[in-house]
Amino acid sequence: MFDVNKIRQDFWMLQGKTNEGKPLIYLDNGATTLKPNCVIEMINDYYKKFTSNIQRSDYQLAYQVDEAYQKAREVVADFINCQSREVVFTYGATHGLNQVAYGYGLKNLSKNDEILITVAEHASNTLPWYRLAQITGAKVKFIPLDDKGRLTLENVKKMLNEKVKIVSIAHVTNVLGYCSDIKEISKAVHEVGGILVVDGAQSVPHIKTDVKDLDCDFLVFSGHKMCGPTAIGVMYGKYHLLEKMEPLMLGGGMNSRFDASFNVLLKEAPHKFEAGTPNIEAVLGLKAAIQYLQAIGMDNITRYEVQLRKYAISEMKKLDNVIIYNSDADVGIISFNIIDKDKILFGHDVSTYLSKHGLCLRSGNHCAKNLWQHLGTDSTVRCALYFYNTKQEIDKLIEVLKTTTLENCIDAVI
Amino acid sequence: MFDVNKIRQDFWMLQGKTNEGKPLIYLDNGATTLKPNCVIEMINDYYKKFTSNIQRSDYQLAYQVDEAYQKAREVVADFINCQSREVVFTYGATHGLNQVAYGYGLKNLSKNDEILITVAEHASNTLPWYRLAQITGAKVKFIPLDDKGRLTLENVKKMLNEKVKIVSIAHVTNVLGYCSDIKEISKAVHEVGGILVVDGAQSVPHIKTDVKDLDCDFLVFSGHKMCGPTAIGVMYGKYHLLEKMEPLMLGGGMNSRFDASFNVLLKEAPHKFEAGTPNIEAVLGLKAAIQYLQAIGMDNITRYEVQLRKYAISEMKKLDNVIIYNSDADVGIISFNIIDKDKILFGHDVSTYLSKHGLCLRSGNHCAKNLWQHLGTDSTVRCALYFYNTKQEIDKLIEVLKTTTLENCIDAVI
Amino acid sequence: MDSVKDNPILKREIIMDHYQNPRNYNLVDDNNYRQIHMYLDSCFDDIYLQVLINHDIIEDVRFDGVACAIATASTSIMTEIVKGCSIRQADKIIQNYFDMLNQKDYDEKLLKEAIVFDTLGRQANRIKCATIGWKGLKKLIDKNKNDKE
Amino acid sequence: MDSVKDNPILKREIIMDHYQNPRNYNLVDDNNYRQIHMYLDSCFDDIYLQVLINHDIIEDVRFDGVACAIATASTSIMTEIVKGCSIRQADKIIQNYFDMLNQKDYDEKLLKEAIVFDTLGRQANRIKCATIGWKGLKKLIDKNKNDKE
Ligand SMILES: Cc1ncc(COP(=O)(O)O)c(C=O)c1O
Ligand SMILES: Cc1ncc(COP(=O)(O)O)c(C=O)c1O
Repeated sequence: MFDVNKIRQDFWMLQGKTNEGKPLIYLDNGATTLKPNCVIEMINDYYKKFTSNIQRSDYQLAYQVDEAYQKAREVVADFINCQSREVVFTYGATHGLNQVAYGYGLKNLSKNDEILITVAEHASNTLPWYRLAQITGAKVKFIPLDDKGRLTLENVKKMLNEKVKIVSIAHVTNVLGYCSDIKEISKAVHEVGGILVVDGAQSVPHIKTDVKDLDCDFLVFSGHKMCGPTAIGVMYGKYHLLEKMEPLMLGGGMNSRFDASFNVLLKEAPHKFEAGTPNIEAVLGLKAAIQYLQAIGMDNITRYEVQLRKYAISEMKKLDNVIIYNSDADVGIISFNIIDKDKILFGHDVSTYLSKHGLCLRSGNHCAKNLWQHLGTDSTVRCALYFYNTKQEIDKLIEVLKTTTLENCIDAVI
Repeated sequence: MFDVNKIRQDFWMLQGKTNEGKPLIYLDNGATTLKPNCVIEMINDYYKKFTSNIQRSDYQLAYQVDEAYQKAREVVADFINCQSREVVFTYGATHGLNQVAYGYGLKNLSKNDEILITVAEHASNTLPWYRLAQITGAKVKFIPLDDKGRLTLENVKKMLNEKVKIVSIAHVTNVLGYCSDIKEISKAVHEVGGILVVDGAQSVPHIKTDVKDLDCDFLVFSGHKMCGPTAIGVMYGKYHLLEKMEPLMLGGGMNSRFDASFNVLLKEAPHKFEAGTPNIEAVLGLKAAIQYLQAIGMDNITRYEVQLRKYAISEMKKLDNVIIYNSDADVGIISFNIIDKDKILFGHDVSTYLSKHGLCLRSGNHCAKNLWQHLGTDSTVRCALYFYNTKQEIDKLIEVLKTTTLENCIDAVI
Repeated sequence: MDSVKDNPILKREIIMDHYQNPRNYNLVDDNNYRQIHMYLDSCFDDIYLQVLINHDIIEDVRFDGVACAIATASTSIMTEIVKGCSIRQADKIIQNYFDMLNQKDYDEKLLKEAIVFDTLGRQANRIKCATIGWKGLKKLIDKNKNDKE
Repeated sequence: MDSVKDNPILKREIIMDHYQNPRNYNLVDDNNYRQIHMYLDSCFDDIYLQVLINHDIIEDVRFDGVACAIATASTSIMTEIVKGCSIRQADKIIQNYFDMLNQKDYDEKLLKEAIVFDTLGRQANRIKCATIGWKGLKKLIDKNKNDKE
């Protein structure tokens, strides 16, 4: 059974008084998440009990780490339902998207081809495509969102044509938290002969993800947003695509041999994409994080978050100084602003005030800088829930939001 | 005073029986190093006391981490004597070299230009240049080594001409441990208008590095080879070069703004090179590692290592089943093979036998696959010392090397 | 201004007033003004600053943009203080303001209403907001000096 | 072979003999042979394997390359065992060998001298060395089957 109080005991950060000497109410889970003790322990184990590099099993210690590293790939594969050789370890979602744009895009796109994204995409799912377009002469086009800011299958279909080579979209967007129908979109994209890249940074941590079922061609995500360490991510790719892709980085560990006559034999995928000493510690940490999430159950996590979000929305709606931009979104992200004297309070001022009460919420444009014309505001305050948040924390948020005035925001600073 | 026994108490890994149930004798420091407790503690602190993402100081926790992250840059700058804005955090030396090749090389090289490296370079300092040459039409040429495998100023000068745009060499090579005269080489390279890239992966951990004094244009190194965490490295670059360079990866955190009309304004260096959530944990860990090394003193570290190496060499020379390939090298790397019945024992067989006695040594080509023609052997066993190794450990190595026969190697396996 | 220093309610009122009715707001379309664009990635503050310098006297300072209460108010207050000052005097005022935020010794009299931020240095994550306009002015003045040399 | 199983000295001698005098060593230049290149990045083992299959009988197996004692000896032993076998039989032997290394049940009689590796499964990091030649043979046999279908 899902028992949030028991779960909270797994998190050191939730025990003390970690923000401004107040008990931490961490609602910035879209940026990064807290780590359960088992992940921290795994990292400690690597550094205290079996530090060593991988890829050479000359001595037992190294072999142990090598095995654990390979095992982690299997755990990831099981988690998203693919083969382990389709799991490429990256340094994060950003790295993964750059790898796809460079490795697949440069080879397969040319002048007049089209890349489709939306204005709700994160910078990391926008800028690599801008550059790819610039280099290849392809065009980036934006699939229009509906008036709530959602991506609909209809709008995707309207934009599809045989020039479309790549469609790259978030499964769940990081500002509005809408979940797109990847399965249907993927069908439509494949019908015109394109490939579908899914940015899973905000979805994989929150909803069960099955790449076979979704039938996407690539999926990227980041460990640190799902209870794992920083600088570890995954790029899933269908194997036949990975086989033909060029690595973004070259170096040790990813080649089988090379000589002074410029003959180079790369390893097979996934290894050819993992140049240099990888983030060993974090690969092991990610494994622990995934096993932790699986033990709780991804479905339980989603169900709990949806419930908690509903509660938060209904409470926030009772306040008349709050504008919510995505009341009906699918997962735990709530984007809002506070009004005082008929004016939207600047997010940074609001966050500072909330912080004084232990509440950690991020404000700003959340790296989705193309979205703002659409929403009619420059920035929002973002409450991003995770499965360790509670109703009591929401109650505290509501209580503090009630008193969020320009006066109080200023008093928080001077 | 340098007291190795006291130092060893700083390392968890050196306390228990960590390899095959034997006290660990870790001599694979060229691959990665053990981590002192202060580094592990710093990582724990980040995960247990102040987990949060950087770049947005909306609440106190995030601000704290942001400050620590910036502070780490200053600590690195102080360590290698540059400005903090010249310190780019990378995921490792490999990432750094790829970033230089992509960001500087693609822009500045064209057909008939020349890139100089040596056959002693690591794969990570070879393959990015092969690709750069392939794309731009420039040529990679090899500066000949002398008969001991050393890079001499004379040989560099012989190869220099006005077509040479990039010279990229290791300060200390990872197989033979020879230290090149970067300061003089840099002068010579600048005279013909080229730039000098220094691979410091094996030097920065072992000898005091002053980029102003060396006057190199770029220097890359990895944290995990100098008591720091995995997946953190540094790319130092002269600021005017960084300013003109293109980032290898694009995404969140490295842009100031962008819009749907494809206008993109990147942040200034070093930030424009740090796309996505960086390895926050490891940046803080690297800071702790550097401060730890500084407290011991880099000069003390070098002195101790040189001494210990001398001792090891003199003891190994007494054995007649050992061939040493680099007796007179400068720092703690000893590359050797064992002879039994007039035949070189295969390195992997030797390593397995040594491992049974707690000794961790790597064998193989150490990612410098171009070097082997030069040495006349396919691979070596590598003993790579660090400041926490002791004479007693060397004595144990010698004792076990004496009994390293084909028979014993086989018995170790069956 | 001593009364302000010990009077948090008065401080807050001054800041609110400058935030809600920023002085010297809106830019002018005049090539004699030097202009600079200042922005903070970490807070989304984004302002444009203009200054008109004649014979080493700051004849006008103007600003515009989107910014938080602290950034807007501190910039607005700055424009009022330095308008009419000589460049040397402005330099001194700016230095004093930074000293105050860095919790060093400073000369209160020079800072006039800017004294409302005397304790802001304790809220380290907002120092950037409170200095964005001031740093912009400093850059414009320095550019002016360099151009004349 | 029971005597071998319990006799580490004999085991070692067999392995040494095959390492120092590998059987069926050196490749032939004959297009009727199928060839495969097998290498381990993690151990630097690097061998070429050739097989001549006629009417489902393995008429010849040869190998060449640079490899550690375990890889060389295990491959050499393999060539002796499977030469003359039918493909079906070879498949069975290979499966038994893998079972032995994976510490599962297996039929000793089929493995002949390869029984010297019966405890190698406990030294997990060397399993790759002890199987490199065997995996190569398996691939060549599978290819042969596929080509015929
Ligand atoms: C000389 C040299 N250069 C580069 C590297 C690559 O370092 P990393 O794997 O940390 O990227 C190494 C590490 O083995 C090295 O020894
Ligand atoms: C939707 C989305 N995509 C991509 C990213 C980039 O992830 P990372 O910074 O871990 O590379 C984020 C993180 O903010 C995100 O929310």
